Amino acid sequence: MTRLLPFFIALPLGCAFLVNLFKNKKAADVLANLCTFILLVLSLATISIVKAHGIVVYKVGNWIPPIGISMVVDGLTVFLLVTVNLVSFLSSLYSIDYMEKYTAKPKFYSLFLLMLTGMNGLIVTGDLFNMFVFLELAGVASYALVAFGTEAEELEASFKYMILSSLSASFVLLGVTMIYSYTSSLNMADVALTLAQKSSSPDVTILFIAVLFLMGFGLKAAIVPFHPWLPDAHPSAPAPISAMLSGVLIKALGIYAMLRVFFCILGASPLFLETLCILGILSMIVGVLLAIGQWDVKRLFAYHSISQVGYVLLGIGLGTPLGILGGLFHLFNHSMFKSLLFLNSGSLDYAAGTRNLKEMGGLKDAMPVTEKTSLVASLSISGIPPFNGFWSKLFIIVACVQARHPGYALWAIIGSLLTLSSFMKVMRYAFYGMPKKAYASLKEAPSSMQAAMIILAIICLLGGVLLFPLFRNALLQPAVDVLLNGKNYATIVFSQLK
Amino acid sequence: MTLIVKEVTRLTVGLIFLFGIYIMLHGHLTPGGGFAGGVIVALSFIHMVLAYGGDFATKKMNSRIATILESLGGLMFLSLALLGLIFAGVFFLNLLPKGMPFELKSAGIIPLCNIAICIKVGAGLFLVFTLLTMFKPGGDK
Amino acid sequence: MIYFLCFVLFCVGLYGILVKRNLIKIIIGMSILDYASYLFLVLVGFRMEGRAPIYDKAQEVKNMVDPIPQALVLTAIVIGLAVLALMISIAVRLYEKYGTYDITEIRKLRG
Amino acid sequence: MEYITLTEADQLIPLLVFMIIGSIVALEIDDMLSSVIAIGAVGVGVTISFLILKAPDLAITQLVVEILCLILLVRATIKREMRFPRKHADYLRIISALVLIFLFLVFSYSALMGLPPFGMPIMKVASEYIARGIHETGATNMVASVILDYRGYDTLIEASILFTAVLGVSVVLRSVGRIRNEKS
Repeated sequence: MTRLLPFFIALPLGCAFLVNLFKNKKAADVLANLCTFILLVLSLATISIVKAHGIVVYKVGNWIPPIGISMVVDGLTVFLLVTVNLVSFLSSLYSIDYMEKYTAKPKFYSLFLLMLTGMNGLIVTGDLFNMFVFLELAGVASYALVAFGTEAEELEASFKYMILSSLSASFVLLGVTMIYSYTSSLNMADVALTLAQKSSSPDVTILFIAVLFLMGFGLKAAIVPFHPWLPDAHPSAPAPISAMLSGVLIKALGIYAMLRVFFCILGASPLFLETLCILGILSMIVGVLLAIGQWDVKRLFAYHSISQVGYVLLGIGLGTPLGILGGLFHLFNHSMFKSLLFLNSGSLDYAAGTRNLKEMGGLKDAMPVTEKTSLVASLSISGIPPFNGFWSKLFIIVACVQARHPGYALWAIIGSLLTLSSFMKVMRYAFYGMPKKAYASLKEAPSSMQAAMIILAIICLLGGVLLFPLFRNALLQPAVDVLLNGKNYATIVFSQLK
Repeated sequence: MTLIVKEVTRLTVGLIFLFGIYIMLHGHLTPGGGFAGGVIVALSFIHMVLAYGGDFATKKMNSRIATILESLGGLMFLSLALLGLIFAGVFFLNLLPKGMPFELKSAGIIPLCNIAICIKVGAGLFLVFTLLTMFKPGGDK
Repeated sequence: MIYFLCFVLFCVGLYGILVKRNLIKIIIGMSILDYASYLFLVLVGFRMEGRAPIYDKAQEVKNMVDPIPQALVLTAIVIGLAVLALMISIAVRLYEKYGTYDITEIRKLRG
Repeated sequence: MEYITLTEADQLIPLLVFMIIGSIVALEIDDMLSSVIAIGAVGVGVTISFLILKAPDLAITQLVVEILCLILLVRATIKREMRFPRKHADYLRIISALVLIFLFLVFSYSALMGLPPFGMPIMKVASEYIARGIHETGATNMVASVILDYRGYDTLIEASILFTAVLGVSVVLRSVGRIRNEKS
């Protein structure tokens, strides 16, 4: 069964090369959606593998890890794989109809599959330089996709996004070089072993490497000091791409990479956990405050992405089992309802052609499905009880109180109240106001867009109450265990090899 | 370009192209390899375009052929990697016979990978160059 | 000492990106940044009286330079080329849309 | 006649100083074309330093990629021959950037002390490659055997990065991006 692991990279890569050659759009649609569907099924299958073996190490080219590159799949990896492939399948389903308004659809699918290859590869890899290369692949594909509709402000947003992202990639490259020079090996488990033996006291070099990685991955995850690119880049991308960007890209490239490097290799020192909490609080509050004055729907959602990422960071930064559980669960929930919000804004844009809240109004009767799904998404992002957003925020707040940080819990509650207020604004202006005459003859979004949105809404609804017990022990608990005993990640990997 | 430049390029383009092929083929014996060879091959086409102007090049190697070549190079490289997976269940296994160290046909899939990379890099970079030069501002008004 | 000079070159590139307003100067700053990181990678792998990592039929080569950073730099160079090509095409397209290379003007015209 | 043998470090330091000056010149010069040429000089400096550091593979690739970068950069600037007017340089941004960079440099100076000195790398994995490389991969060029056999997975992804970039360029430069549906 482990022979199927390379297909997470080989399948989308091969389809990307093929789709580029197609002329007619129908064939490109079929191939791209087939490929993302197979990947989704594959990622669900790996849950059972990891449940059986605990951790799977796949040696690329049959070289023993310190020599060649190895793929390591453990609880955290499978959790991310399922999230990424689920959101990407729904986005490609959504883009069958949405991308009719753009030219060069086969090229869009090819870039989409290459971005997916980059993310899958980064999640699965067990090698530092390989992580940098996949980071760059997902990055280059997303720069081109942000500038897909060649409008003036999209090009400017894509240029700024590209500058900051390749700057962060250079920081990561410097970090990888210093680690190689310090421990003369690139395999994550090997580096963790040598770092543990080499110096118990964290000397300046390891601190410098940690700062380099924090800056590099922080910039990819749009944490507060490095967030200016996100409110420009996400709104200007086509809707399925901004759903992928906000939903999974900043998480897989930013947060997952940071967790893997810091928890499993450099050792999560209390100082690092403290900075994570402070950064989480900062981005939570700054994101929400900036979002209040926005009238462009997608820009408002982008600012909320920054604040919700702050929740995830706060949860994981606490370090307690409940905190990490809450943080990871919120990561999954945020991918679900944020991509749903962006898909809703996409269908609004598709039907009404505008993104400005002032011009919309009273679309309730014209677009019933979009209205219901965006109601579900808005309620779950602002943490209303029956929906999934509430549970993960509850875990984080309870974990804050348990970890004797009542101040953090207070900030979290204020943040979610502000989120609630700004989403009430969105719902009121977009759907419930008096209908404007310009949009009287509006028709509902086409079928494939509705299907994607309905599936996501159902997951948001079920994620809260029903799905959680099953969901917890299948996916969340192994991921939390990986982070908890991050220190002996190396020993587990090498024991797996013998 | 002036006549002198045209005459000189007629002579040198073939040599540059041959040099690129040499660098690529001997990738596993001497320095250089798939990437350097591919870029040199792309440069020889660019050299020709610079001397004879854009329209001449589209007859020789228009962008349609370049995209097909590029995708084919990519698929060839990917299938070489998958070869190992199909036969021996390991992703990037070097399973072809290794041969004698110093001969040309010696290092299993390494020369074949070099050829695949050279096709992909050469066609891709030439495509980038033609797209940038053919780009007429104000085209989409 | 040489590592530090490499970092100074890295910071010159960083300065170019953070401060300069002209798109082309930012792209040039980005390529200086890349040059510095390639140099740092190869400097890390150099061995004092090492030889180029290529076996030679003529004489038996004992102490070789570290080949791994060279493999990493080969990959990083082509990544740098790919990012540079994409940046230049976006800069050309931006010039065609806004008529200037000055990023502050572009931000103002953006409205 | 005994030749003074310059160790690699002595050869590299003047070259690095030349590159730093070249890049400062490239950033500060007003005329864009001459700054592109200054970058070309820095790139050739990088090629020479690769040769000094016994990396012929990289020297060829870097030189050739350098030529291509210059052609692309000149393509972006040649049509815009205008001298970039130096407006009021906002000093706040420059000062804050310089302070940030100074802190970064001081921190990095002390951090670089911890690394093994220049010229003495701990080649734990590399010695395995050198020892077993020729038998296992059959290639005599160790760098080729590392990039295509031991770490061939990187090169596969890296080749698709170039494919993405070419695709990105063709996507960005196409004439009509979004089909304007006629508003009712």
